[in-house]
Amino acid sequence: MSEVDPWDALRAATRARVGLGRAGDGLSTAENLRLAAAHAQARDAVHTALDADAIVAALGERAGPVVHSQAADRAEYLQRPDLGRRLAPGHGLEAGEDDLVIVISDGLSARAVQDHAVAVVDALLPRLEGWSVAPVVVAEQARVALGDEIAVALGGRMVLVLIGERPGMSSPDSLGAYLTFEPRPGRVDSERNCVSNIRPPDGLTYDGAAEILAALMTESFRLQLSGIGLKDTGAALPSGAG
Amino acid sequence: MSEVDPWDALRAATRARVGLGRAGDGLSTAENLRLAAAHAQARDAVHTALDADAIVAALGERAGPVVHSQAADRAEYLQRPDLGRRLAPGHGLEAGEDDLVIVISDGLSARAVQDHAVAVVDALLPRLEGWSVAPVVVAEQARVALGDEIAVALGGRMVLVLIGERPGMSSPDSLGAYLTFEPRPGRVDSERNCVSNIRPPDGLTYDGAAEILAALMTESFRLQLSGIGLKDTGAALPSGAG
Amino acid sequence: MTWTTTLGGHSYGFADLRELLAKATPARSGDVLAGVAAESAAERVAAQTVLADLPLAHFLDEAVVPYEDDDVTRLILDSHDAAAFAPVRSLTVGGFRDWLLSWEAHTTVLTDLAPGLTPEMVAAVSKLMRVGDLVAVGRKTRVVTGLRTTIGLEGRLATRLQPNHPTDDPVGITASLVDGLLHGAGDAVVGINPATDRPSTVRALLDLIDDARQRLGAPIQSCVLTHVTTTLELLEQGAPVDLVFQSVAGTQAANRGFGVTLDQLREAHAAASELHRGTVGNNVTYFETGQGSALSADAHHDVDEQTLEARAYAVCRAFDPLLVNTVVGFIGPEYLFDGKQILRAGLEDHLCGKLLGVPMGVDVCYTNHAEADADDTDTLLLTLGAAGCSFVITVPGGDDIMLNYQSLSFQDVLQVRQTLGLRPAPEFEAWLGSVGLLDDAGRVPQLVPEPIRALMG
Amino acid sequence: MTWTTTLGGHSYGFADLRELLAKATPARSGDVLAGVAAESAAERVAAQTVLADLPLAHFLDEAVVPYEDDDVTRLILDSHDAAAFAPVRSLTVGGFRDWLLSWEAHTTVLTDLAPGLTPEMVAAVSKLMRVGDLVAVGRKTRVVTGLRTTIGLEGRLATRLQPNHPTDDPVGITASLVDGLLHGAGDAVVGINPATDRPSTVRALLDLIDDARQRLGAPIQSCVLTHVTTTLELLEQGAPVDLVFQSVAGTQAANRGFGVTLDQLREAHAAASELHRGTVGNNVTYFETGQGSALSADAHHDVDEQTLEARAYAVCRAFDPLLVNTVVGFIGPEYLFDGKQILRAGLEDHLCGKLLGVPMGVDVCYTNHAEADADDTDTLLLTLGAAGCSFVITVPGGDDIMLNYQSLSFQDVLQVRQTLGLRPAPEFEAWLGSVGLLDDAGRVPQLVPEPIRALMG
Ligand code: B12
Ligand code: B12
Repeated sequence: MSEVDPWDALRAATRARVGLGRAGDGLSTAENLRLAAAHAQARDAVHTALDADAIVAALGERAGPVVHSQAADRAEYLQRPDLGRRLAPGHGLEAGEDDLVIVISDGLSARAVQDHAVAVVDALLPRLEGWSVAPVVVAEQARVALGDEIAVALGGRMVLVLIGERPGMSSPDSLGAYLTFEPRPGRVDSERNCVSNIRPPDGLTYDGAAEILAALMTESFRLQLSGIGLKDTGAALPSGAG
Repeated sequence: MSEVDPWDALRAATRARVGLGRAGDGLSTAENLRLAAAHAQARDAVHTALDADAIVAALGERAGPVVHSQAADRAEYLQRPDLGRRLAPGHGLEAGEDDLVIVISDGLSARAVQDHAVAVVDALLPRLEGWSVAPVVVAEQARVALGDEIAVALGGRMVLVLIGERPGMSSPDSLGAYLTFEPRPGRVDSERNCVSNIRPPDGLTYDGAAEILAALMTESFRLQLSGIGLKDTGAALPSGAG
Repeated sequence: MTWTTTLGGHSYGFADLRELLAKATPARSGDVLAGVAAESAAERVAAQTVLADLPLAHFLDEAVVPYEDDDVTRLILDSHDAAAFAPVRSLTVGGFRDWLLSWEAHTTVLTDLAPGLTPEMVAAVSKLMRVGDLVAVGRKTRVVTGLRTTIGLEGRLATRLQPNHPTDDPVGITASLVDGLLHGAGDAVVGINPATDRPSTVRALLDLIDDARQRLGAPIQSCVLTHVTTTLELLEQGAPVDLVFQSVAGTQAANRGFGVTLDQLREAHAAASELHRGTVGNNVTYFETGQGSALSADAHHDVDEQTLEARAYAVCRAFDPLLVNTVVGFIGPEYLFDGKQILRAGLEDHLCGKLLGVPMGVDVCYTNHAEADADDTDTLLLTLGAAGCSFVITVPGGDDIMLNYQSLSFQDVLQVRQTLGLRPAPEFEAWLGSVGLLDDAGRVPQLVPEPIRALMG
Repeated sequence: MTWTTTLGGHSYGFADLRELLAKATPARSGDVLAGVAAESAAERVAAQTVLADLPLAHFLDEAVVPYEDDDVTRLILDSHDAAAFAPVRSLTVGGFRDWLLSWEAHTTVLTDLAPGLTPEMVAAVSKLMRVGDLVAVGRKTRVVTGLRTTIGLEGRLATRLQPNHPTDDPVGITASLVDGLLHGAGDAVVGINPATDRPSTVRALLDLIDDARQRLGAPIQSCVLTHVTTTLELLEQGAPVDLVFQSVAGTQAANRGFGVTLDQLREAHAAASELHRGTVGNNVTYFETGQGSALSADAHHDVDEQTLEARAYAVCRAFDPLLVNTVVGFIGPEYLFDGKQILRAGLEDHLCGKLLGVPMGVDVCYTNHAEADADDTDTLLLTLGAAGCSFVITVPGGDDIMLNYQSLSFQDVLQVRQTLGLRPAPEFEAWLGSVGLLDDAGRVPQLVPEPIRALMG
């Protein structure tokens, strides 16, 4: 270790911006330019539209309908989270009797959804043997809570929302998974569980996420609740095991 | 004097906000609220539209056509001063051979124009005996330099633009008068003269303004120029003689 | 109670205190979203004018959220200290602003006053203040707390070091921790947001920082910002918990959305206090708040977001916190649209917290969906520094790779400390000096002292 | 010369220095109006990245306005001091920023460097700086000048007292003058904008202030901000002219629009210098500038407004000014749209002027057609105070009843002086103390000393 530049060692250990160049007390010009470029890109990520057809195609026979929230476009979505939580009329969803409804939502990063959502579904479904799962819904201009209304329309006992987290400068493609038992409009966030930062190789892996989700979901059905009463009881992971 | 509160004496001497209440080092709440209210009103003054018909009616037989700059509305006017300097097509102005063209322009305060412009014309014309004066043009969404193009279209040898100055918090109705000898597009501001702050009772009176303007205009024709080469040679006025 | 006034020929009416406060608030996207904002600048000034004439004592008679329905209202009114309130009880809100700015309202006077003030009073007076006032009064209002370092002293600006990682990787977190220490950060707290909600992981992170602290002999406190229910569980297991963390908001319903009750907070506060892990004090809680969180949970009772935010501080102060910070630009543009709204909200939050006796810091930050950039954080940091803010949050390069937003970099704080002549918390400053990380001019040189290097081993 | 770079997969090209500088500038309405602004944030970063790699020495080879066509370009290049430039000649623009922020670039180093810098160099480096950098470097760059007071010392913030009146009424002007003095304002200059262009009136105003100065025994300088041609006329008549004033801009064509040539300025400077009216120095000129004025006169040669503004400082520094200020929010939203653009422009202008060796002040202000309010001026004042700005402009209540815009009130400056620990110019401070207008804590009490009361008689 002592031969290595200690700053290089820091840089190798994380994608966080450690060991940056300084100018006096501040950041060097080079670092500031890198930050400015990353900011421009992250802002673009917010405004990129979801390619719902591509998701549907990748889902294949598991695909259900594409629905929209009441937020007409990106500008309205950003300013009116209330509309992003309500289902636009004419959605054509029909009630069934499934254990689980999965909703893939653009959220604040369509790119995250495009890159990771179907892979999470792929990793998760084999772990849910014996579960009846409704066809996967794709939702545009959606917030987490839109899943509640979708699940009610579909008659599902649990909803899992895979959604694009707001994009960061180094993480414009981070996926979140939100789980709600007995979903219905009016559920509060403390009644949900969250598995976040799904974004291999830097974030959680698909298998890692699926493992935690499957365990939480099974336990949720046993306890008949989700949220703060439901804890992820897995062991602490060693370093490198995303 | 020594019996009077010295702060009251200050307040009586000017409409400037002297002798304000303090709170510690800053302004008192009451003063800040008065300033905030004045700010809201001054902003409204910027956006108030000119009632061109009323001006035309007040001008009576002296009235000429109403013209527009190329700025379509107030928002464009504020952001595109270049368009405020250009005449919209279809203005219908016809060339004559007058000594003087007078343009009444909304500028940044329609209220100033509405309150004071015709009165200045009334005070000025009797002082210009023997001058041939074109019918008075009313211009909307106009900057000072629009007068040059209007004068060329009318074939005038001098243009006087009466225009609403940007509104202040205590002076939302201040009129400016800009004089240009041999106007034509491309004239720069140093080739014009200005008489500003026409706004009785607090600013210059109509007669005061007309007196200065008539003297400048006469001298302008003698020297065959306007601008920095032309000075207002009147005597300094005593206090109170606006 | 209804108030009316005329301004510029128009007449304006306000049905109750809730409406009056909302209409008097400087323009803010969240209040527009909630449908409670003034409809014009003139209506806003009219509301401010009415508010300025309202007696402060009125706030003890009219609650913005009903007493029966809301435990935060009950906490506020039941714990109000009438004796402390006495010096200002005869003032109007406008008169209170004048008094706060006056030379007689100096630091100790303001400290004594705090228990006599309610959140709605301080929210109201802040609505009548300009940015310069928020800074001037903020500056002379001090709240001093301590655990292993002392927070809130004059001339000091502390930092939370936030070494987050998307998989809670111990090596990755250590790298960010080391980077921060090498830049003189961490004197307020080393505070990790855990990506997962797994108690075993939270425990491992607590052990990690506690171990580093002991190896370095550094006066720092740690916190893993998991849900309070998880922290309670870990406290029972004997984990090294320096600070109990929780996000809180200004109404009972919003706190329910966060899954937290006042009783739980009481329990956690008591449990952590008993550990007596501090050296210079025993303030053992840490809270985060932020304008918009109640509205986001549809738990805002038509009260404006800044008043609700001040009410959250009433929750905090009940538990003798070491640290409280507003996450001012964190949530998004639907609550604070751009740099201007974020700046004003940050300064309001800082002042309101301090006036209520809360040790106030600010997460000077913005998200990528907001209309803001690094110039805006620089400006807010400079004005907060001038306002005597207790602490700010710092992450490597200002880029949080797990929470996905931009806060301050360690270097931003080094720069503002030099610009404004501010220093780290005294105990931490001494430690920095002892390992060579502070030169005679109070600057942090670029070197890696052996004990810190060893942490990476 | 053409530069290209790629960013995020896109390729960006810049045809010449003029285009590169314009595209690298932070967003600004005036540059959009001129059609020279970057079309996206990404293009802006690309331009900044190219600019960062450009050698500083290149600025001596490529002019943004042709040498043959423009006497400002000739002034800049002909007066460039190669020896002073030597310490930084091998740096790129990005390296220059790093060096400016470095600990070695302290005040005296920067003072010595000034004659070696061109406006385009300082404009370029400022485009790579964030607000925090503009403040940090501004703070250590000092330009000290003097006439009857000393301007620009560390820890001081002076004020121009601007007692304007819509009819130049002597009693009205005296009232505002007295009000300012009673609030400790006027140490930079008592400067009246005359409503009329009548030389006799200007003369009367000069006499009025000079008379007040002598009766009070106060160390102040006066200025009536009429056109330089009028001042020249009055100088010939033997009027008591302390300071020659003129508005100037960054191109010959724009100065022509203002009706002024470098020769006229030389003549006026020489004439006023010979009067030797000063006590602590003989700096006898005062200039105002402001981003957008060249564009407004259609004299901008497709150069961005901030670079042109820096070029105006090259005009100023040729005449050893006592004072220079940018009127940063004065002209209107077509050049600086809102509070954010005004703030950044104010800090850029301050820094660029100082780096060039110009004694820089700022008219912290906004018009009623801009998207700005008193919170924005407070914020700019606080950041400028932190940046060590030499002076700001003050008018009664911040409301100029003749120029129709909002600047700072006297009280705003009292407040910021207390907040940031800043004091008036030393000679003026001593005078304030001698008449009882400064208490032991450096605060201005509310009283009317007899000599000042007599002025109103
Ligand atoms: C924004 C945010 C918040 C905001 C939410 C308000 C808002 N209107 O957005 C605030 C600041 C209030 C907040 C609070 C908390 N948060 Co939070 N938050 C986030 C963040 C940064 C972004 C979320 C996002 O982009 N959502 C996508 C958008 C498109 O969907 P949305 O519908 O607009 O957002 C909703 C959800 O994000 C939800 N939400 C936010 N946080 C949490 C946490 C949990 C456990 C749940 C179930 C829901 C939830 O609130 C939003 C409004 O309903 C994530 C980090 C990340 N990388 O995602 C952490 C994150 C989700 N939050 C987290 C935590 C722990 C909390 C708290 C429990 C902290 C505490 N100890 O109190 C609280 C309480 C949450 C609750 N139960 O309500 C953790 C969850 C860890 C986990 N795996 O369970 C995350 C991953 C960050 C972290 N590692 O600390 N949070
Ligand atoms: C804004 C302004 C400026 C801006 C103009 C740039 C711009 N794009 O607006 C700047 C800061 C550059 C400026 C400079 C000067 N100004 Co000036 N300015 C004003 C102000 C505050 C508002 C004008 C307004 O509202 N116009 C109305 C709008 C709707 O029309 P506009 O077409 O957009 O504006 C044009 C005119 O205002 C013109 N303009 C601006 N100032 C002057 C001065 C003169 C003498 C002339 C002929 C034209 C002129 O420039 C604008 C663009 O073409 C007035 C004060 C007032 N109360 O009006 C003083 C005012 C008109 N200016 C004045 C002076 C003296 C000057 C200077 C000569 C100062 C100097 N010593 O150098 C210079 C040079 C002017 C020139 N020859 O170009 C005086 C005129 C006094 C007089 N009776 O002659 C005034 C009245 C203020 C004062 N009392 O000091 N000014």
